[in-house]
Amino acid sequence: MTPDYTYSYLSVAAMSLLDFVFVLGILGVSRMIQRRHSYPEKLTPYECGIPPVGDSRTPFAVKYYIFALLFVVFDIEAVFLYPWAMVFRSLGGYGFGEMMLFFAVLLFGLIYAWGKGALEWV
Amino acid sequence: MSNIVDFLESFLPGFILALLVIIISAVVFPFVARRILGFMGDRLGPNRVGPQGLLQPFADFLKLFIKEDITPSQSHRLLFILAPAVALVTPMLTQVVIPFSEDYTLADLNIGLIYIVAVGAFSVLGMLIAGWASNNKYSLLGGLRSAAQMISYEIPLILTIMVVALLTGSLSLNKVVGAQGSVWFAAVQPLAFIIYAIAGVAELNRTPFDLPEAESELVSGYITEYSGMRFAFLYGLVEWGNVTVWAMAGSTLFLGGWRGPFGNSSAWLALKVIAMVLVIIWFWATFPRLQIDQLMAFAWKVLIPLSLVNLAATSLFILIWPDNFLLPTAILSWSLIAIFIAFFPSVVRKILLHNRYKFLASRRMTTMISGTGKGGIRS
Amino acid sequence: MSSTEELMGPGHPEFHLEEMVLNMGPQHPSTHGVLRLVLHLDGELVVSVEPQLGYLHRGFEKLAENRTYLQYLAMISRLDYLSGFFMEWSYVRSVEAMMRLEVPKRAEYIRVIIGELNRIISHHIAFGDFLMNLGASTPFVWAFRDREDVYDLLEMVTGQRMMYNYMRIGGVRWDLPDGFEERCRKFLKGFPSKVDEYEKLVTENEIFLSRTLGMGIIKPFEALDYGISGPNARASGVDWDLRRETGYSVYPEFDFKVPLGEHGDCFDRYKCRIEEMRESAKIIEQALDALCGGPVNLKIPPMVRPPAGDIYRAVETPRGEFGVYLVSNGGLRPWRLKLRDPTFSAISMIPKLTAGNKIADLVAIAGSLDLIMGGVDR
Amino acid sequence: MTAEAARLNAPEALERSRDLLGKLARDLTISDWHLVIEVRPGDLPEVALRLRDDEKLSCKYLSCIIGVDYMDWMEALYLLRSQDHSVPIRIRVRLDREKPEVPSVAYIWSAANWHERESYDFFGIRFLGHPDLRRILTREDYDTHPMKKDARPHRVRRTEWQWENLGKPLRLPGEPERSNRS
Amino acid sequence: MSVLENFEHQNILTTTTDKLFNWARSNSLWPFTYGLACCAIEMMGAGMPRHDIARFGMEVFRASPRQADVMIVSGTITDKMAPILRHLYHQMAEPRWVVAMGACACSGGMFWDSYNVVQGVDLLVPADVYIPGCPPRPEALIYGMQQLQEKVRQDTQVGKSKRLARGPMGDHYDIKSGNGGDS
Repeated sequence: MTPDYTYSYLSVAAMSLLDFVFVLGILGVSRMIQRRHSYPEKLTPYECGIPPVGDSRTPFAVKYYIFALLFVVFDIEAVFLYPWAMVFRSLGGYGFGEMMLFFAVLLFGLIYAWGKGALEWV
Repeated sequence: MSNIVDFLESFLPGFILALLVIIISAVVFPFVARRILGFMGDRLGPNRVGPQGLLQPFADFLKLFIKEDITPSQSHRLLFILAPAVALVTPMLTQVVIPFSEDYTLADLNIGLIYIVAVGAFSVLGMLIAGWASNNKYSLLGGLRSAAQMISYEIPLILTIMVVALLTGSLSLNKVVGAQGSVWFAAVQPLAFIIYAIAGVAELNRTPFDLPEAESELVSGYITEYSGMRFAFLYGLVEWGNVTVWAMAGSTLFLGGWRGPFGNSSAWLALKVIAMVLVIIWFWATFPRLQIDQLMAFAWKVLIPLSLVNLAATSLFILIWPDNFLLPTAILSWSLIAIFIAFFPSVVRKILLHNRYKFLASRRMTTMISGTGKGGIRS
Repeated sequence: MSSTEELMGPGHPEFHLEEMVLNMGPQHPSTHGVLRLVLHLDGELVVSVEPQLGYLHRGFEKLAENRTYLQYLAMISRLDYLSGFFMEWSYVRSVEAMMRLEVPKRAEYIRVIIGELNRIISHHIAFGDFLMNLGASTPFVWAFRDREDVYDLLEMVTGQRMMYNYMRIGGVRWDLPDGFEERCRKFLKGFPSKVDEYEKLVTENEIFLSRTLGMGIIKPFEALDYGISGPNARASGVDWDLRRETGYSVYPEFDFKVPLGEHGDCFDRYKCRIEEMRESAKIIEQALDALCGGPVNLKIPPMVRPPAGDIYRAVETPRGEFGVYLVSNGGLRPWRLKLRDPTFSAISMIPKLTAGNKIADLVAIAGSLDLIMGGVDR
Repeated sequence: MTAEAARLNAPEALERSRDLLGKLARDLTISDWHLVIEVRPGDLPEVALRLRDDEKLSCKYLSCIIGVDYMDWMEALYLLRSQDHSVPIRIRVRLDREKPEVPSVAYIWSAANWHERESYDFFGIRFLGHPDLRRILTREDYDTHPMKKDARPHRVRRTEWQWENLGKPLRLPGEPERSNRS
Repeated sequence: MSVLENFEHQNILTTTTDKLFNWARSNSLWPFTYGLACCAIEMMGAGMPRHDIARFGMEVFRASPRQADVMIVSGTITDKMAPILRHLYHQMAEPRWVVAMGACACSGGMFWDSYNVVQGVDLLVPADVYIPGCPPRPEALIYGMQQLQEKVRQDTQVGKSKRLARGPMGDHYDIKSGNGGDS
């Protein structure tokens, strides 16, 4: 592993770290010079001026999660596709055919989900 | 020891550059947007604070800086405060792999394309955290909406970026720019570019896909409870930083990055970024908002199959003509666009409208002529 | 019971999802003032809606009992503040009918001109707010830009931008000022092109169509059942326009069309209003042509005492039938004044229209009904 | 929609409704181009149904319900209109002032639902059989019906609102009764 | 509580920051989307082409009280609305201002004798600027907002914390001496 390579990833890590430091630092400085005055009413959750009924963190509708499940399938597909995209020229027709088969399976999955109504937002 | 010094020497300027890009975009673009929105609505927009209102964004930022930031009592304090930082990771880190000019990239990762996609997912995390931690129903709805929307549009985005990888034969963004020496990929693969633009606008939550913060429905969506500097981070730096980074990645992938008709420099990149951001602002002024089911249907039923077909066909073409694939691919992509436009009214509308499609055909207004003096009976 | 539960089978303990109770309003960008909607949500889906009114209840009807007839005139245009002139018109019509006054012809023409101008600016707001609710910002701005031109005309005549207080029992306050006619004609000349501009921006927009077509359908019998009138009912194909049916004022002299919709969806309601704006411009033009000389009001003492009795008079406001039911005991003040507002009925339709739709559709439907809470809460 | 010939004028409508209602109508008059039908409270639903379902009169549209307090008695007034003919019809129901009660017509016209709630709110008229008779415009904890002639609508004591008291707990509509009323 | 508010006398730090902060605050007054009645239409009109309050950077109407600076009370406040208005005022972040727009918000206006109308917003929350008129023209609103800018520019942080402890006689940030306090 070349030092360049390490540096590249090190800078990514350092950047995310510094990003947190930057945000929290700015917020901290802001907190020091801002005019603060908090009391229970101010801290109540906003809901158009009416006290909220019930907890907002209730068990939530399943529809959002169906899309999340489908997303996982396609995301894994993408993970497979990227390496393939790099080398498929050397793989030739055989590799292409295999990947198309994989595509077809996925597409079939999408069509199945579509037909089942999983893509409808009820 | 010298290693560390070397590292800092190369890293710190990059960090500051990345930060500056975000800050400048957060300062300039909202102001430009306000002026342009004003212009499109026959108004002037902010023009009183400083010459031509140029100091307006600074006043806004300073005000937000010294404004109280409220942490609602029932919110999850840690996550509530961390959400802006998590969301800011995306625009910061994406810039690491973008070639700013011919010889400057912060860290030329050889997997740049995957990296962009991977880091891009952080923004949804930030919004979801912000929405959930606020303990506000509007925020939660906004956060969930953004999660559903962004993961759905992530897939066409990945698939189109893969087309670029196919064309280049590499995942490094420097090589991508290098491959666009003769012709931009936007001309070779216009369909991919359009899908990238649409999916990108959806990822950025801008109009017409601005459901997570739809003001007329969810007040301010996931940022409803945020105030002061935290709000400035989420609303200004993160959102506009994301827009800028999206435009940067887009111009690198499809518009030749720092390449220009004459002279290659980062000024061209900046120009392309500004052009793409202006398009976003233009959308903002023009479009109404989509509905969530239509949004989802558009991603899953239109964009994903389309990009899959595009990807498969492109790879096939590259396989057939391994040395000279640009022209056939271009022909393919342009004809796919033509087919798409030709079938748009019948197929896509049907997909989006479902059972409401039948209303489309008969949307003419019938008018009845009033009989003069027909009435006469007093009410 | 939520629809998810229905999907999974009733009473299944594992799939029991709580409905989220969400308040929309009274402070909310899309509820047009102070309407409060209590939503029961299942995810994005609206399971049921309960509108709660009264956040702008100012006691108009009670206050009428403490005001003389002329004093109350100043107040009533605040009722439905976007069509204040129609409120005044309806009120003075009932008082005039009670006193059996014959209003001078010129005054009637002036009333029609100002009224139709007021209808145009009211529809401007309806158009702009509806598009704002759908998420488009520019149409709203354009609507306001063009309102200002009408405001100029109205201000020239009445001296006020919104609350005209221009009607008098037995006529109007004063005559049209010099130069009004030319300015009005100039405005009317440019007006159709502006409406075309709105349509160009909005009507053929793919997203707009997909949001509005077939959304929030009011069937004709439902419209009648719920007492909906005005453009909301006409978009459903209920051919009822008080201007034509009861022929009050000088409306029978004019030739105008009553736009009707077919399906009664959001799109038809939008289109109906756009067409009505055009028709209003035509009416104004005809009224300007027909404008005759003569006095503009009867000399009525400030303290009028209508004879004892009761009377109901309605006018066609931009939102439908606005009626005034007046009971007089022969005294200085009304004994009872009931104001029948069209939006009150339109809001009562919201739960039926929106149940089973999504939050975004609720906002679109509420916008297309053109709700103004001033009239509802009174 | 309908031909000119189908339109009735007020006297024709009067004849028609006389045939239709018979003894249910206590009084039938024409006042101010309106056909006024006076009925007893108990007969109201029957009258309403007949007027609505009659082919000729077909009063499918309830314009509004008006309560009037005449000091000695109360009155509920139903303004009806038909789409096919132009004669407006008023149903007049005289109520006992001490105990104003009348059967609800919310099942006959959906529009009546909210109008009845409003009349209940303003006058305290009880609409028997109404699905959800609650206050609609005034506060839910309001203790009087403000439009009654002898009502003394109280006002919230202003000091209660004053901003020196901002720190005090919030009271919102629907919460328990206030104690310091003026 | 701000570091700067602990100073009891003016010094070069406080005067400079006062100037800077007041400049920022006064030039970036974001109103709260809270239309009550008739005046709301004129409030919208002020943001639109002819009058264009955007020139002063005030067109950023925020729908959430957390992000707004100034609450323009545009219209009649009823008894039913009063607690909600107060609640929303509470939820705004410091520093916050209230503009009473129109006769109703100033004093109850022509509904002063109604049984359901609050006679002026200052019974509920402290108002900074009163704009008379029924409804005030957009020009009047802009003038009122400029007056508010004037007021904001005269604000100082010096001794804020002391005054906060002193109780209800100070300015309106100090109301909650009892159970509130610093966080």
